Amino acid sequence: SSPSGQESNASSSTSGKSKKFKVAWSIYSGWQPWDYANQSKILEKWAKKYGIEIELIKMDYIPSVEAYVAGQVDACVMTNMEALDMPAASGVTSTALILGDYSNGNDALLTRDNLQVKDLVGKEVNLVELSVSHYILSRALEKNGLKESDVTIVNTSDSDIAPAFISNNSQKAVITWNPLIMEIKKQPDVKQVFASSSIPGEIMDLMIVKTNVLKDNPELGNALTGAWYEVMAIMKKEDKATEEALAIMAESAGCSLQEYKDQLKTTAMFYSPKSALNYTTSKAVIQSMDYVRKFCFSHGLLGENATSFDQIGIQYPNGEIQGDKNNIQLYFDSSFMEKAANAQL
Amino acid sequence: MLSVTKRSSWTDTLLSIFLFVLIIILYQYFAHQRHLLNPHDKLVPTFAQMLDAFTRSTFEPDRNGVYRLLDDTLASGQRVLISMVFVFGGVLMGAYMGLFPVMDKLFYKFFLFFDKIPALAILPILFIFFGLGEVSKVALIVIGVVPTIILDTYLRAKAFPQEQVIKAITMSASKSQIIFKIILPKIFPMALDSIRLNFKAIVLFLISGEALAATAGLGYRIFVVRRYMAMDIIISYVIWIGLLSYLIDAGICLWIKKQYRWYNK
Amino acid sequence: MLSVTKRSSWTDTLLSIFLFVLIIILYQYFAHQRHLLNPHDKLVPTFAQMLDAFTRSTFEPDRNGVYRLLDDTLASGQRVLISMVFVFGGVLMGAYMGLFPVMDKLFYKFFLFFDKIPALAILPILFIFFGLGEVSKVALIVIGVVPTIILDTYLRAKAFPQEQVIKAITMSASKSQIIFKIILPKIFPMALDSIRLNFKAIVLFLISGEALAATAGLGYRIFVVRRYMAMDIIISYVIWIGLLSYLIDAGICLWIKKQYRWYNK
Amino acid sequence: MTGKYILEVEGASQQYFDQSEKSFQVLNNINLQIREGEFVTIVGPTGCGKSTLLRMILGSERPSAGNVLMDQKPILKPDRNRGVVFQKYSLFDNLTVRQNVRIGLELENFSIFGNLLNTVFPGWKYEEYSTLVDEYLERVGLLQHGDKYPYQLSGGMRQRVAIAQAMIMKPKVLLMDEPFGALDAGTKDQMHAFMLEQWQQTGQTILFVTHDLEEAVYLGTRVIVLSQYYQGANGAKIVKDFNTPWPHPRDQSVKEEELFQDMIKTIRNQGLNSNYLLNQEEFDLSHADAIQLAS
Amino acid sequence: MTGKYILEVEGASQQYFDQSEKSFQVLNNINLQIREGEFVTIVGPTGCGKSTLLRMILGSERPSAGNVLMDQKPILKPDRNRGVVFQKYSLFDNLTVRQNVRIGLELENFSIFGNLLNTVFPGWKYEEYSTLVDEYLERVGLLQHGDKYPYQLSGGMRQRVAIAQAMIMKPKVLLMDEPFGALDAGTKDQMHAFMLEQWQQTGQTILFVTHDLEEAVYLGTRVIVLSQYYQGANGAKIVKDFNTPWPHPRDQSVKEEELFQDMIKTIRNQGLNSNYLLNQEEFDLSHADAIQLAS
Ligand SMILES: Nc1ncnc2c1ncn2[C@@H]1O[C@H](COP(=O)(O)OP(=O)(O)OP(=O)(O)O)[C@@H](O)[C@H]1O
Ligand SMILES: Nc1ncnc2c1ncn2[C@@H]1O[C@H](COP(=O)(O)OP(=O)(O)OP(=O)(O)O)[C@@H](O)[C@H]1O
Ligand SMILES: [Mg+2]
Ligand SMILES: [Mg+2]
Repeated sequence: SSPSGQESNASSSTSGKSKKFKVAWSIYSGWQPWDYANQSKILEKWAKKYGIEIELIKMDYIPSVEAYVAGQVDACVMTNMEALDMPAASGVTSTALILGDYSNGNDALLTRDNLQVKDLVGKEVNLVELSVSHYILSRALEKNGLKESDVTIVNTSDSDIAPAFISNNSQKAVITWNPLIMEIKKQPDVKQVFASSSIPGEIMDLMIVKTNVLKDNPELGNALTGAWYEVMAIMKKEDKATEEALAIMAESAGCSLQEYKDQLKTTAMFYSPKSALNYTTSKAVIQSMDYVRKFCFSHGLLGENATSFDQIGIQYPNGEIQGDKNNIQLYFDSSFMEKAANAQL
Repeated sequence: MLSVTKRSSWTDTLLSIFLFVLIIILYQYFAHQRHLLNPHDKLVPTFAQMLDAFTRSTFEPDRNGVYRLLDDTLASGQRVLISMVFVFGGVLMGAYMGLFPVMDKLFYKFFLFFDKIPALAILPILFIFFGLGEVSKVALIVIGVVPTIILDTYLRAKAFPQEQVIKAITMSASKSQIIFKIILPKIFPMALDSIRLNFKAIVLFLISGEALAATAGLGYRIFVVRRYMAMDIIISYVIWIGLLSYLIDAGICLWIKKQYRWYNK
Repeated sequence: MLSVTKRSSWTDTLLSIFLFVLIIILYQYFAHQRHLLNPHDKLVPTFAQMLDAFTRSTFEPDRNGVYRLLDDTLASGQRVLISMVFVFGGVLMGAYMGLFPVMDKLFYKFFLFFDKIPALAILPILFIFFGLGEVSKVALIVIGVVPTIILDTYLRAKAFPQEQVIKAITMSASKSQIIFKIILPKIFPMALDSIRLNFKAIVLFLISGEALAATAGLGYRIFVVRRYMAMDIIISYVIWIGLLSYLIDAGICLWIKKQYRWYNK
Repeated sequence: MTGKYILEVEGASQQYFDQSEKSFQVLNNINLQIREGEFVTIVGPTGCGKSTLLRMILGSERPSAGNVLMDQKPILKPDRNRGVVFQKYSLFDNLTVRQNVRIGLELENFSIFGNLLNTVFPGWKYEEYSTLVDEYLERVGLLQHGDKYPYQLSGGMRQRVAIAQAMIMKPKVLLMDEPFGALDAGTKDQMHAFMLEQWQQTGQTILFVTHDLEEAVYLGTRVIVLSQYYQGANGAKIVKDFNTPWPHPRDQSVKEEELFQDMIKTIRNQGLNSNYLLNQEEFDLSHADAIQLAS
Repeated sequence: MTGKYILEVEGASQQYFDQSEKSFQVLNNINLQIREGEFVTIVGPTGCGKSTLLRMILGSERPSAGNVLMDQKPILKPDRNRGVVFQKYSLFDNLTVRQNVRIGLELENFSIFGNLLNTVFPGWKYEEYSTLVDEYLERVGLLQHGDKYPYQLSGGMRQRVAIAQAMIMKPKVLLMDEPFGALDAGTKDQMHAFMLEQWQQTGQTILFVTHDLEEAVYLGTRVIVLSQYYQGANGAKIVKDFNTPWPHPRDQSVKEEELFQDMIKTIRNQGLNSNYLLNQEEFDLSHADAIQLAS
């Protein structure tokens, strides 16, 4: 069923004894555990167990998704929104292997001068256009009875949005994500007026794998899931090992331990496979994806000449299909999390 | 260079376009192969798709009713034009530094160091001084390119034949006459040449600046549509940028050739 | 240029450092003011903070026991070194294009256009061809800088005095001898000069490439700490990059002056 | 006059374009045959096209009409058979005086292996040439200046380097464009002796452009006067072409002979006097090889 | 000899550095006094330092020891009082022949207002000069070439532009470094007449370096021979310095006088003969203003 079959094996080589897979990740509180898994050799252990090799590659976020779509890596971490509008919309059939967390305040709308969402009419808002931030803005305005055309969006690069906002008092509103929010909030005159915590679960952070690669190599899914939940277990214990692990995560994110802990507070981690499984199989995911795909369609993210938000099919664990049944490009697969929950890995 | 035979313009043209055609054919073949595998592939659009994207952005108003390509080109063009004022200021500065030892001592080392600072890495500092508006975009271009232009002109002014300067002095030229009547007229086509060769850097900084904070511009569009992998738009924009740069380059070349016939002889 | 008086090195040095000192003082004052208002300000670190950051990354091993600055500098340095191979290949290419009309016709227009393509805008395409490893980082530098070097050398080879080429031919020089024994030895210091002047672009592309996918490198580090606005680290790294570039620049200059005494006379 | 024709110029003209892209004729239907071993000196008013004629024979420029042949074969490009000393001494600025003189030998005897060896053992291969090079440096009086770069030399010294550089290659035909313009009388005499000696030893053919009539008559076995001034002028023509009678080696004392002084006067008063020429219909082309054509 | 001293060279020496950074002396303790209105010609072997001496008087170079004065004031920089024609004609390549000749007038009579006006009405302001410029172009025989750029001219033509360019400014002192090296005999004679005429009209002082001894004796009221060859040589010295007896304007026929020919021979055999000089202890500095010093 996967049209992108041959090409996606480009990076998996069988030249050595074991198959090798490449996984890209980028810095984000909910994805730091991947780096810890790598550094602590937990990932290597699980890969060995299933007779494969996994290389973890650290990248900038958008380039990492591009590399995934280009076929340079077999798996990549991304949000449900990018999973839909980048690989799925480009015909790279993908499977959400692990639902690691959802943003519960990690994305937020911050304003100066005590402005509320309603007061933003006619004002400039700094954000990365067509990103999750844009989605947050759209939802925030919607909930306050405003339209997108009521504000002026200034596309601002994520790498410089924080200093840009902080150093220019004339900019009144900004939407971005952590750790940038933390930094901006340190400014005395800035308030948070809307956050992803107001729309919990809509922005999910996923481990996305090429569907056909996963199908041909379930051991990749097994190894990744096994490693992930071993790290989750360490993070949940709240003992010395937890502290050490968090310190390593913080280090590779380039922040202090305390800062990282603060970020985790606004990240709704699913520490146990069970909780992740429950959430993945709930109706909430379908509802969230419906919001997201409509946003994507109305902003041209499904292709400038897409005709309907139903154009791309999304299949859920219970077999339910949203959108075009003949063009399923995104699968939510709970089977690996289920195996983890049942200790079958 | 060694050829003394009369040139046959027919084979010349053929040779000139050969590589372009080759690349286009290879690309199209490659794109076609990818599309056979994945008809939804967005990463390597075919020429038909690119043409379509180009036509859409040129002739059809988008969701907000603007003709994107025109809008973006005008926005970017304006930024480049404004920065040109500073570029030509840099030419003047370079000539002064080349002629006056005090200015040489005062500025040369400084610009040499300043020129080495990767401006893109210290954007936050630029924001503090120039805000987020148009000023900061022009400032980025200026900081990125003008030191190079200054140093280049400086070197040319330094290499200016001493004898001609001396001769001008014996004909009662004042220092500013030496700059404006002797040195500048002669190094001006060289300066045009070096602006021409630095146009690439100008475009680079323009695009980077527009990627940071903007509501329109060629660079802005490229970075925004990247969010949904619209490589058809990106590539058609990139070719458009290349084409514009190429035309500007050719225009300057032609201008130099017509206006400064003595140059390069 | 016009001065005939013996230079007094004392005032010269003073003039040379004047602007540096001025900027440092102004900056420090500005930083101090900001810190009075907000003691936690990260955007405009004082020199004490930068020095501290610099010392930390230089002399204290991090969690993994690596000395970061050293590690990053080595990683970046290696990339630049590898790209130098291609840069010198570009010099050769330019010389060939300048001498052989067929190569001129075949490549000139192509490189002229290619040079205008903003490489940073088509990174996804680069990924497809060069993967994510070291190759793509070097490729970005090469694509960004080599066409410029080729065009520059080409122009210089074209401007090479006809009479000297003719004279060499009358002394039985073959075409490759003209390139290797006549043209290259003479334009080599010019090529070094133009590499020197393009070093800035090399650094720019290096940093941009490292920001995308890397585990070490000067650009990588800047990119990682950027999200936390650790401007103390960023600025100290940027100054370090500037300093290294400056030293390399000065080194090449000195080399040219010692090794090519006839150059610029 | 014996020996076969080594150079033949057949009805050659040259046109250039002025600033308004209009063409104008510099050389008009030049016919010239030169035998092997001749020492031809060429004089003429400034701007008449002497350098242009030399460039055409060199092969760096093609006539807009007519042909230039060497050994019956058309000259299409410069080659090893015709050496040159340009009016503006064009030395290789990146080489020292010694290297400038040696470069021709290096180029001719080049082998990749030798070059490699030489990179490893600097100076090793070049040792072979050093005696010869030093001999030529000695002859042009620059032995102590061997390690200087061209920018460190005076005009006359540069010109002497260019002469040694061309002479050491002993080309079959040597083309020289005002080589001694920047030399003082004493040095000039030395250079004359040096050139004449090598010319007689090697049997080279030399074409020598000069403004110094004494030099022209003293050196040349044949003197050619080119001029753009004549009735109905349209580009320069050969207006005089004659042999000098003294056998080589000539003594300096011939310069004091009456015939010698007369020849100079004739050239000055007839060949270079535009008023005289403008009234001439036919030219005195007394040389046996001169080609008589209606002007 | 009347008139006050306009130029004085007092014990001037010049040192340069060779490739191994060792210093060597080019001019050794030169003493020279020149009166207003003199026409001084300077000859000497190549590389003896004639151009260097001229550069020192011009002010573009300072002596490493000693002083150079004009009107009793030290010469520190080039200025309007001393015009120059360089050995390598250095024209402004970006200007046409006409503009090259006119540039001095423009520079001298510059006003910002006039320049602005001229930008609006091209050629308006320059009209004033055009008669004068054309007159000079005519005199150097380049009137038809007024709109060419230097790269389109032959060597001799460029040199003539440089001469017109310097002469039109009528500087008090005119320094000329082998200006006629590239000219044919006929053109040379014309240029001589032109120069002498202007010199007599304006009362300029001229220093003229040449290799052509005939030219040196014919033009100069005073001839100076510089040479680096003498006993215990360490940089060039003045080895001859004498007046020529014929009053100006001179007829071409003086060139045939015996005294004239003798003078040339003396210079050649004594001044430029290194063997002769190397045996001399004292030099023949017969000129009234020559400064006698133990060598
Ligand atoms: N490339 C060119 N384009 C246009 N005109 C040219 C070019 N080269 C030479 N000329 C013209 O051709 C004529 C002859 O030039 P050429 O240099 O051959 O003269 P010449 O006899 O060598 O003079 P001289 O004795 O001054 O060196 C001159 O009028 C010159 O202006
Ligand atoms: N910048 C310099 N550096 C080193 N040596 C120099 C420099 N300029 C001139 N010389 C040397 O000084 C000496 C005199 O040079 P100068 O040009 O004054 O001679 P000249 O008498 O004008 O000779 P010519 O008649 O050949 O023009 C020469 O030996 C020359 O090599
Ligand atoms: Mg000539
Ligand atoms: Mg000289």
